[in-house]
Amino acid sequence: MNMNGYSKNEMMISASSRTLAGERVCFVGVGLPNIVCNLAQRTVAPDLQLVYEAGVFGARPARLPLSIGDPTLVSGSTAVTSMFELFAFYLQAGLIDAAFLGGAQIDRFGNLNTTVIGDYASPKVRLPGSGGACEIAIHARKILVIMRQAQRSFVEELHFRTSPGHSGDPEHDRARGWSGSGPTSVVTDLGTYGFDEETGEMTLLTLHPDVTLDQVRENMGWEPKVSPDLGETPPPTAEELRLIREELDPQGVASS
Amino acid sequence: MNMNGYSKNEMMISASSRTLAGERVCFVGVGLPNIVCNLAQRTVAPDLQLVYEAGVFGARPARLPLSIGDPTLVSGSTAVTSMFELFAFYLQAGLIDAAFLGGAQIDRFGNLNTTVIGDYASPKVRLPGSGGACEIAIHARKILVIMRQAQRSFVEELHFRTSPGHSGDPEHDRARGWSGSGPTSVVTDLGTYGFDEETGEMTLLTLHPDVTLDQVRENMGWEPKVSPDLGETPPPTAEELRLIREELDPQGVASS
Amino acid sequence: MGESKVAAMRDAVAGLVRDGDTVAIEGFTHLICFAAGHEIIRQRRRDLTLARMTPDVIYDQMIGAGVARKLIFSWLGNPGVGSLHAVRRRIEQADPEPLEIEEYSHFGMVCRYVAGASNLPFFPIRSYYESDIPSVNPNIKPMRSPYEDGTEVYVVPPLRPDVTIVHAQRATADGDAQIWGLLGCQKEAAFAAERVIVVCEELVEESVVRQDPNRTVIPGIVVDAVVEQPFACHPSYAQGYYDRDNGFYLEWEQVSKDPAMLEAWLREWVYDLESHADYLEKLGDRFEHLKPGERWSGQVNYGEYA
Amino acid sequence: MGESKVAAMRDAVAGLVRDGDTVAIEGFTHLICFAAGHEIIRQRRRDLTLARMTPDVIYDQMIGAGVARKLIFSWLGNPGVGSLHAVRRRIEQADPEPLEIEEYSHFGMVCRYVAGASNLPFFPIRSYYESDIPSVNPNIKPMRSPYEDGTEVYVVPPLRPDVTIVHAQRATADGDAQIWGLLGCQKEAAFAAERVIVVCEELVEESVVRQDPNRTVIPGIVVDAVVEQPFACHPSYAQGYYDRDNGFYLEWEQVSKDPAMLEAWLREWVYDLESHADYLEKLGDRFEHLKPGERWSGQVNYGEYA
Repeated sequence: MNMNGYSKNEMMISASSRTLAGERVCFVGVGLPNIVCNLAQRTVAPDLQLVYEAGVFGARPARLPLSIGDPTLVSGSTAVTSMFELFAFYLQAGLIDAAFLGGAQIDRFGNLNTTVIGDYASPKVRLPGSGGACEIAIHARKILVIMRQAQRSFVEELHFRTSPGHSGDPEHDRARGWSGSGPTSVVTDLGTYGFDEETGEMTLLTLHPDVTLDQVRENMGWEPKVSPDLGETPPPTAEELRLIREELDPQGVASS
Repeated sequence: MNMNGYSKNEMMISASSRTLAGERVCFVGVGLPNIVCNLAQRTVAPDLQLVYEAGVFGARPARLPLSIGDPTLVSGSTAVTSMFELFAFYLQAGLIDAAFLGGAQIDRFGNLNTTVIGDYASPKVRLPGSGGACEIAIHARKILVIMRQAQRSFVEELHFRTSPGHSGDPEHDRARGWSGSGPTSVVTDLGTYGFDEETGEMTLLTLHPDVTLDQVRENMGWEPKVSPDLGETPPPTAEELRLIREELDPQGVASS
Repeated sequence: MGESKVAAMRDAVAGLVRDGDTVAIEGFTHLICFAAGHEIIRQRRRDLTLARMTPDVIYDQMIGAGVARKLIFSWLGNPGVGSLHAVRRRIEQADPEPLEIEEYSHFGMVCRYVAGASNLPFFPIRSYYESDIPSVNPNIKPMRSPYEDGTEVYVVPPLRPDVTIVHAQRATADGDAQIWGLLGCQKEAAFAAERVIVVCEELVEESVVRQDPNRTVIPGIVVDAVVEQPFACHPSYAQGYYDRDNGFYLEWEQVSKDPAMLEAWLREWVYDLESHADYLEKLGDRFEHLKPGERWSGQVNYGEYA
Repeated sequence: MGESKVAAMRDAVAGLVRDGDTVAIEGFTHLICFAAGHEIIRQRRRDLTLARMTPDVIYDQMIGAGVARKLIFSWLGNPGVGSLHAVRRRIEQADPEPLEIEEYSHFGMVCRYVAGASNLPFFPIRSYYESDIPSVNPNIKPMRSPYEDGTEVYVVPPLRPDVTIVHAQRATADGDAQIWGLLGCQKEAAFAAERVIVVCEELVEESVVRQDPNRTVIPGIVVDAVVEQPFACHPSYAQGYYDRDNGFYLEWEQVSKDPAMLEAWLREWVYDLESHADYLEKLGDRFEHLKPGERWSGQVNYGEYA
């Protein structure tokens, strides 16, 4: 909780939820993304359908699920499908408009590492691995990233590329023929980023209230590209905070 | 109905049902095979599970189905599955012990034609085509054939090979690595045939009562191989006839 | 979710089925939407490529009526009865005109839909070995496994209909469809299509579908129009709603054999009628003996997790 | 059909799970059969290759107990909580011994099971492009479509476990199993396996399954043993029967971090107990607050067709 009366997570949740404005079908992860999607459904994206990789379509969670396969996601959902069908007929077929990804490391082109810190054969830290991230990054039309920012996580050079982002060569990216267009937004605890049309490079669009450009630089492994019209991220509205605190995360599991 | 008090079809049904002795999982076709399988289930193969390519496993038809997708096959069955799963997980995976096939033409090695009479591009008669026959012939462990015998159907040279039988070269057949071992029995209105271990050639094993070897020759496009110990097909038992007439085909749809 | 997609059959077909389209009216014996086929005939669509595992009587009627230039299939017949004579006349005698055909085995057709639904460029199957089928269909290609075993398989290309029409026992206004009984390849054909029309026996509230999400076969996001049309499958059937009209299939043999009789049938039962409602009225009490007894599924508890 | 396959967990594991086997205990968050994993630990199986999309806490326990030499997976963690520390110790520090790993993405693992279940030598997917995953797993190979488009895909090899253990809400004595709620890849993993153990909350009469054949996920013909073991999934869950014990997953973080605590936990909750019945008795009233409210599916009519 900062002096403005909302937490870093609440700022991230609010800012991320707005990136879903008008979206139709969203692949939901657990933790923050789950709150973000449920918030967007109640605010900027009333038609948003929540899809969980566990095989649930049109979920209506009655409580905040701890896991991506919580039973509350199933009861009252529109459809439950095998994971083969979810990945083949929904994701690979290009039916997913937006999906959230995060990771231990991200580079300036939105490539993500969720596999290892250090050497693959003898890692310093063994991370979870891909899960569905690799195919999500390729097929979901928009990839939305939520990550806290730090030198060790926003890096010049990934230790392992689990999920592809932009290549740095827009020509190449267009020629890929993937249904996904790669990362379109990154929301951190310091600001929000888009990706440059020309270079595919992460570009700082807004700073959260009371955050300075120096703080951003201190928490990044490269010199950030900054939008010429850098703005301030609109803070969470009272209504957003009410929804988060009273309906979506009453125990403050993820919002503290 | 012949002088012995049973029809040609009843003789074929009875003889075929005995080829299912001890079998466990059988792919059922409509018409005669359907009666044959249901008869075997009540006589020589009490554990026989009826599988229909329409996607039904463990069917318990309450009436004689006209079509392979009759609703009576579904109500009370053990499992209904998509056709993809039926063909992939059951048939291609090698779970089917026995299956019935027939056709407009069969050759001495049990290759079957259900596609065209005449030239493919401008056929004299356009037949139904493969349906599931091609993959059934390759994957079902035993292929059982029921066909009426005639010069035009038991031919030296198929007009089109829809479903593979034996190649004529047992070496080659063993090297195929298919889960199916090809045709193992042919039951006609004149007799029953097996296939020679060495040559894979159709071999006359028994003549039905009152049928002569000449009749068989007159109704075949090649000089039939005859088993040294050629016998007579045991006629349908009174119980088999009762089951066929009273329970399995009361309207005599297929048994006349 | 969003605006309702509920439409009358006439409007759904007029809006979504176009001359030259590849159209799949799927359903394996079960849930074959004859009403949609009749509407396509009535609206005199032309040059369609019709895809179906088992063309069945509905495609004999449509092809006899001249809506198609090509047929993609795996088994061509009147199940349990005999031939589709209108189709045979066009293949055997180009009467009244030729019909292009592209044929597979059942598994090949199913996998074409699976590939289409999955956005896969090809799908491997263990079939067609030592069969003449690949020799008459160059789309069926051999391929070797890249692994040690080097097993040879055949591959089939994806099938992506412009329009797939499936029938379901029930659906919501958004197109979430639930089916029980034979599933055929309805789901795969729907996901594979550019446009989807779901026809249902009953239009139900979202709450009915959400009560039993495991029974949902097709989700509304792939559906463009939802048509509520009871008995739309006659003479095919809808499990639990009405039986297959086997008598009709048996009678069709005669009608189909004679071009004049077929033409007369089409006039009497399709062209001269406004809609499927008229067709049902004309059928009269035929459905009375097609009504099955009751045999309920029982229910399961999903649990309330709040 | 045939002789009953009903067995006690101890006998099913003793008879069907052998040292050196590749074992898959599947279930995506839902229906993870912890009781089977505990019995494998209790019987001190060794040198197993464990396969699972999401190893979860059950494999952290099994690997911590030393039953495995290799792990095949796609996501390695304690869902929503953190790490599987016993697994990490073996991968990061070979403590107490190395653990061989073979990793895929979720879709890759699912398709390995589909290929295994379908007797396919390989399965194509559109994934792994520009990812480092194939560089550390040579089983993932690039392949080109043989059609005009020439699209590049990656292929994965079939996965055929020696034993797959799946949990279902209900099953018959022959092993016909019905599942609702998340399906994961239970069906594919079962069809892919050489031997299958179905554990269920309730052993039911064949008539219950035959009432609703569309709900059957696994047919008895692929099943070798059926174990009736209520609450066998704790701390995982069974839709409609009991909730996930999230508290346990949260507490595991601490246990798993400390080898001594892990060893003590295994002694207290596995080695020193005879069976899952003892485990449940020891858990005491923990299930009371895990019981969900009722939320029924409603039922459909299959129809009587005689």
